[in-house]
Amino acid sequence: MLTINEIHKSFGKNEILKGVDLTIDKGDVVVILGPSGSGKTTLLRCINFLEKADSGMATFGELQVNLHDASKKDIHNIRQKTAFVFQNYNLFNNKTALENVTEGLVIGRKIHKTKATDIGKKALDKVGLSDKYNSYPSQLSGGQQQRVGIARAVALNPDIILFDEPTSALDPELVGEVLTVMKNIANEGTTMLVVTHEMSFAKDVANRVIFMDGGVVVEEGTPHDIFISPKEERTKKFLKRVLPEDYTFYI
Amino acid sequence: MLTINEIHKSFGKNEILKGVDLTIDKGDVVVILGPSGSGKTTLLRCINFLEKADSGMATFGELQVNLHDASKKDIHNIRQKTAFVFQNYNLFNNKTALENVTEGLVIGRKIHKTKATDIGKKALDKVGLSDKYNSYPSQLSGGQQQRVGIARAVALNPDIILFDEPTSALDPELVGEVLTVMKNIANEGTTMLVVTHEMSFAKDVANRVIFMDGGVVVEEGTPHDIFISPKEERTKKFLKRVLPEDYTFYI
Amino acid sequence: MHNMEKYFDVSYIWNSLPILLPFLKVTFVVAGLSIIFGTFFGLILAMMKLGKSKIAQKIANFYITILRCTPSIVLLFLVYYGVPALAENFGLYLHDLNTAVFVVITFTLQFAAIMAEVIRSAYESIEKGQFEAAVSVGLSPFQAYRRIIFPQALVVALPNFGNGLIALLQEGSLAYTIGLIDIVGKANLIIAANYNTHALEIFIALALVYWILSILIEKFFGKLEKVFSKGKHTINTN
Amino acid sequence: MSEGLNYTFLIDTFFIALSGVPITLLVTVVALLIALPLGFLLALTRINQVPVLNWFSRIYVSFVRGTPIIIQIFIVYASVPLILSLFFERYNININVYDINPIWYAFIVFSFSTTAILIEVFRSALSTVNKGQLEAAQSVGLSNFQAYLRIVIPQALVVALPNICTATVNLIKATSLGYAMSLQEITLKAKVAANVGYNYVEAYIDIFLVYIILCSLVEYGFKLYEKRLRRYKYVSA
Amino acid sequence: ACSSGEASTSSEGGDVRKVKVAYDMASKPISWLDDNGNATGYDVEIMKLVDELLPEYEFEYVGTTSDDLLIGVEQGKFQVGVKNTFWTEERTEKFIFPKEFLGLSSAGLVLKKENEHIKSLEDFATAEYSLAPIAANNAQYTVIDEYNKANPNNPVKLDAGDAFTVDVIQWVNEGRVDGGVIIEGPFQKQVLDETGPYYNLKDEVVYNEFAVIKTWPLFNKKEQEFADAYDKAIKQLQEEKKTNELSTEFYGRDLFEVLDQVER
Ligand SMILES: Nc1ncnc2c1ncn2[C@@H]1O[C@H](COP(=O)(O)OP(=O)(O)OP(=O)(O)O)[C@@H](O)[C@H]1O
Ligand SMILES: Nc1ncnc2c1ncn2[C@@H]1O[C@H](COP(=O)(O)OP(=O)(O)OP(=O)(O)O)[C@@H](O)[C@H]1O
Ligand SMILES: [Mg+2]
Ligand SMILES: [Mg+2]
Repeated sequence: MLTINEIHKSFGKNEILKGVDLTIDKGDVVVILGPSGSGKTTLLRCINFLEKADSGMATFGELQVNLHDASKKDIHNIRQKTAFVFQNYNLFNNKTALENVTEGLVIGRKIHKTKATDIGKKALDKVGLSDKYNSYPSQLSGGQQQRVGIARAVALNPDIILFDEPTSALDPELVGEVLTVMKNIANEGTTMLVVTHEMSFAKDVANRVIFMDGGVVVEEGTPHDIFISPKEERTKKFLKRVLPEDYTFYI
Repeated sequence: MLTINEIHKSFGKNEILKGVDLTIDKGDVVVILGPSGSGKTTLLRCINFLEKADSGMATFGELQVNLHDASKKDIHNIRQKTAFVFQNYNLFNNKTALENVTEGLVIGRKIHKTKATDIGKKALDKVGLSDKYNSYPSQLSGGQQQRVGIARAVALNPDIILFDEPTSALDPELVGEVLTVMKNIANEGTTMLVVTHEMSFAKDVANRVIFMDGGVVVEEGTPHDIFISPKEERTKKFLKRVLPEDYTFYI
Repeated sequence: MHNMEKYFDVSYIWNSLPILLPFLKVTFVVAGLSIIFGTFFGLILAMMKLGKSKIAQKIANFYITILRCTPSIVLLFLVYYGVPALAENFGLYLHDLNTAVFVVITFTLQFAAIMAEVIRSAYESIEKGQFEAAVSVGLSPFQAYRRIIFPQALVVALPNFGNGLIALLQEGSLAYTIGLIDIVGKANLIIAANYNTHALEIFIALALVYWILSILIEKFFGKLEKVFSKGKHTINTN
Repeated sequence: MSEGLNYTFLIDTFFIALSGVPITLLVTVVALLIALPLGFLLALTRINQVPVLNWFSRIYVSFVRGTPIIIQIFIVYASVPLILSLFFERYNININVYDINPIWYAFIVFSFSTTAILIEVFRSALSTVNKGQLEAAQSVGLSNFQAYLRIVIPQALVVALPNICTATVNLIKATSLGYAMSLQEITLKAKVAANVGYNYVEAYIDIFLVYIILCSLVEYGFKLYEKRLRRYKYVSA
Repeated sequence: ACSSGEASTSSEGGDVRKVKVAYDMASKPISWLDDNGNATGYDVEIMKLVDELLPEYEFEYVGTTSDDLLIGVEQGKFQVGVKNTFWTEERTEKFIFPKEFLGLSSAGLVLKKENEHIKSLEDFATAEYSLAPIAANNAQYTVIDEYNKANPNNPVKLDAGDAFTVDVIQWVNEGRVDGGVIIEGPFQKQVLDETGPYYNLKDEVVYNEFAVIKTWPLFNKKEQEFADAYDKAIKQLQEEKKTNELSTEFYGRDLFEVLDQVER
């Protein structure tokens, strides 16, 4: 459904993405792992045109777009097919939870307000925030804010949702609620591309895991392939660091 | 070596600490666990007089102090015997790593500058920052900053070091380096009181684990007691949340 | 005590107030126009500063530096005499214009420099993520500015805008030096009519008027900020 | 100007205006020397909510911020001698109030107004220093005073510096109103020179130039100093 | 001309030229803007009479500050300006001084009663007394300055200041300064007039005239023709003793009586 070819991106002299390819099928849940600075965020941002790639192609079903010099219309089209969940939520501070969810529908998609409100409420219900429609972001906990962020993405009914470390800004105790919501959405068959450090999520939910380092895809496969029998030395080293042997304690 | 009796503390109408008792012997490494808001931080802050308790006694070897109305001199004495490692490091932004470590020695303890520099360098060497003496906090990674924080505490050669979630503000990848440093210090026989969510640390290093909830100590015992066979329902529930069964994946 | 009694007569304060207050109208009209034009011009300057063009940035910065360094009284004078003289070179005859026009030009120039900084910093205080989130849910960049960035930047800018306004009003008190009869100008006429006697009382009356005015403005902007800052300071309602 | 500018006068008067710079700077420096410590102390009273002083400084700040400085000048210039002579008379102090050089009035007025501005500057600067800094200092055994002196103030100063710079530039500009109390500064000197032949336009151009030069230099100086103070904020790599 | 008798001047069509007469609106009793918003004062009233005699001109009075008046006349914003101006050499480069002066001004020293013996600037300077600051654009400043230039060995201490912050009578009386320069008219109205604000000081301060000085209207450099017309009119007014009347009305004294002693 989504194919990315040979994406390159530099900041100044630093080449961050050195030709990344990626294919995601409908219903896939793909998790991207990789050390800090390996270009995971940059990749996601390029797909959504929040960053302009130096070169590369994206194919979205019929739609084929050059990531470097897409027209305004193409950008708009791709953004209609994708949704982004940010690490630090990026909820609209001046809008209530419900308004956050409906904003893109009413203004971006020109859906009628009553209908949008309907969709918005359903999306918020789905993430367990039926009682927070009218709360402003500042009145919500981090976990609740991120759930609004997810509802905002889900409500757009995009072909694919991109998640950039959706739980890493949360207190450990709040991580669970967001992961649960993400699992539910995945189980409904939503296509998802997720950058995360939550190994449990990768193991339980992903059907493919991609390991990136230094701006290239080092290895990819099923969670079992990557976690239990990684082939590449770099992958092994990384997993050793983030999954200390100590974890065996909790048998 | 340190005994705390019946410490009470309210913020406004909220009673946060409802009579907490605590005994720590020389060389002990005590880990405090508990859900958010249970009063762990407040307890540590009261011990160090960063917060004034409503009532309660602290006994430090010979020295017995009322936590509510200690004299300036007593406060000074207790602060000489303790050191604090903060969650978000709280390094002095306007001082280099080395100056951070020596500040308390030179100004607080009136130790001669050359001697203090000597002690400071040794402390920084111990946490693996021999090459960062002259770096400012803004030039250090989170893990390095927290290691300076630990060096600053160690250099004071206190009877006990209080740690308040020393790794929770760190990127997952940087947690390891700080925990390693803490383990080394513990192995040298330093008395430590540690609030942390790092179960692996509790298991490997602590000789006692205290579980707090709602401003009281619910249960305490060896790591094995608490993690494998907790008695209280509240403890079980908490552990289930922070140690999801998923962890069994990493056998 | 005799000195005080001889020269100081409180009744002059009360008696001058009803004569002075009607002239606030002039003060308000001049300040109001300067604010409208100055804000608009300031917006352009802020856009120049935030934009990509290095030359535009340099020009904007140069302009702001010059205005920041020029005392109002000097600027007033240069505008009042310089603008008609310059216009003459283009064959325009501006000497007949009302003094108030030059006062408005002066304070428009000055207020624009202040507003440029206020607008820029308000804009920069809004996280980039707000814009990114807006376009990622399908808003056009213009819609993102209008619906997400602008309302939030407005809240940040409000207190500084209020401060700028108070500052403008005070600098405006110097317009009397080029002959504008606003409240200060009228005060000077009163004093002149008294042969320069009892000036202190009239000045005190003036100070009172200005003080009360600025307190009102501050209160007003405090209220305004509360109204606009929905979702910002409401944590305790949870 | 329809007659063209008198360039000889323009150049001569530039130097006359320039000769007012020392007085302008003297007033500025004295006002800052008084206002910096006083403003800082009063800012502390606001932050720590010291009962009476807190209110006093609030009203004081409100008045100074709320009234044009020219009116403050008028009031001080007209009233201080009256009040002082009353005071001297009552306590039989044998000083002739009127021997006081007008520069003293300038010191009073400008310290008075700058202090109020700096109270606000320091108040907001102090509140930007994380409370954790103070706590960390206490926890390594520094006294409250030592903690402020060595940790909090140096950091607050960096934050305050741009605002102190603005206050200084505004102060320099405000001294141009010193003409109202016969202060022999830039503006008055140039205006007196202009009176002989009524060359006002030239005089004002000179005044304009001198202020631009003076204020730009001051701003530049502050920028350099700020760079030095901020060195700990720069991330090297 | 604003002819009171003739029904309409507009019949004369384009011949009537409108001119702007600037006056200092804060210089009572020489010229000021009164409470009803009308221009008045000695200088203004004379110009009104001049206007009546010049059918080919129509005067419009514009009140302004003294700085603005000078620059405005120079730039041509105003054709003529009155503000009790004295003659100086430098000023003739910027303005046309007509042949005939506008009025006379008695300049003197305000002194405490006990200093009554100070009769001249020489006396004042010799006593090393302090003088109240004078606005730099005030003609009085020039007078003292000229005295100082002429007597470099015995100068008066001269400071520039601002017009409305200096209340000369008060300053002298309370001892803030030893003396101040003042025009006789204001002194009359403040101290000697029974309704004057400082009538209570009439026994404590004195006015000692040191000079009677001619005052002039300033014409824009291009207005020679207008200045000539003015000369004709003012001559007639002097002959009709109109100037004497107004002097008495506004200054409380007919200064033209001492015209023969006037040096400048
Ligand atoms: N706007 C930018 N300008 C310059 N460099 C940038 C910019 N954005 C990112 N980088 C650099 O690109 C590199 C990759 O960043 P990216 O955020 O994609 O990494 P990441 O894999 O998401 O890391 P993390 O796990 O820390 O989020 C980093 O070295 C970063 O410093
Ligand atoms: N200064 C304060 N004023 C008012 N309430 C406070 C203050 N400090 C803490 N509290 C409240 O006290 C309670 C306990 O806080 P504390 O920080 O001790 O919890 P904690 O166990 O450390 O939690 P966490 O794991 O989130 O750090 C919380 O409900 C908090 O809101
Ligand atoms: Mg990232
Ligand atoms: Mg805590």
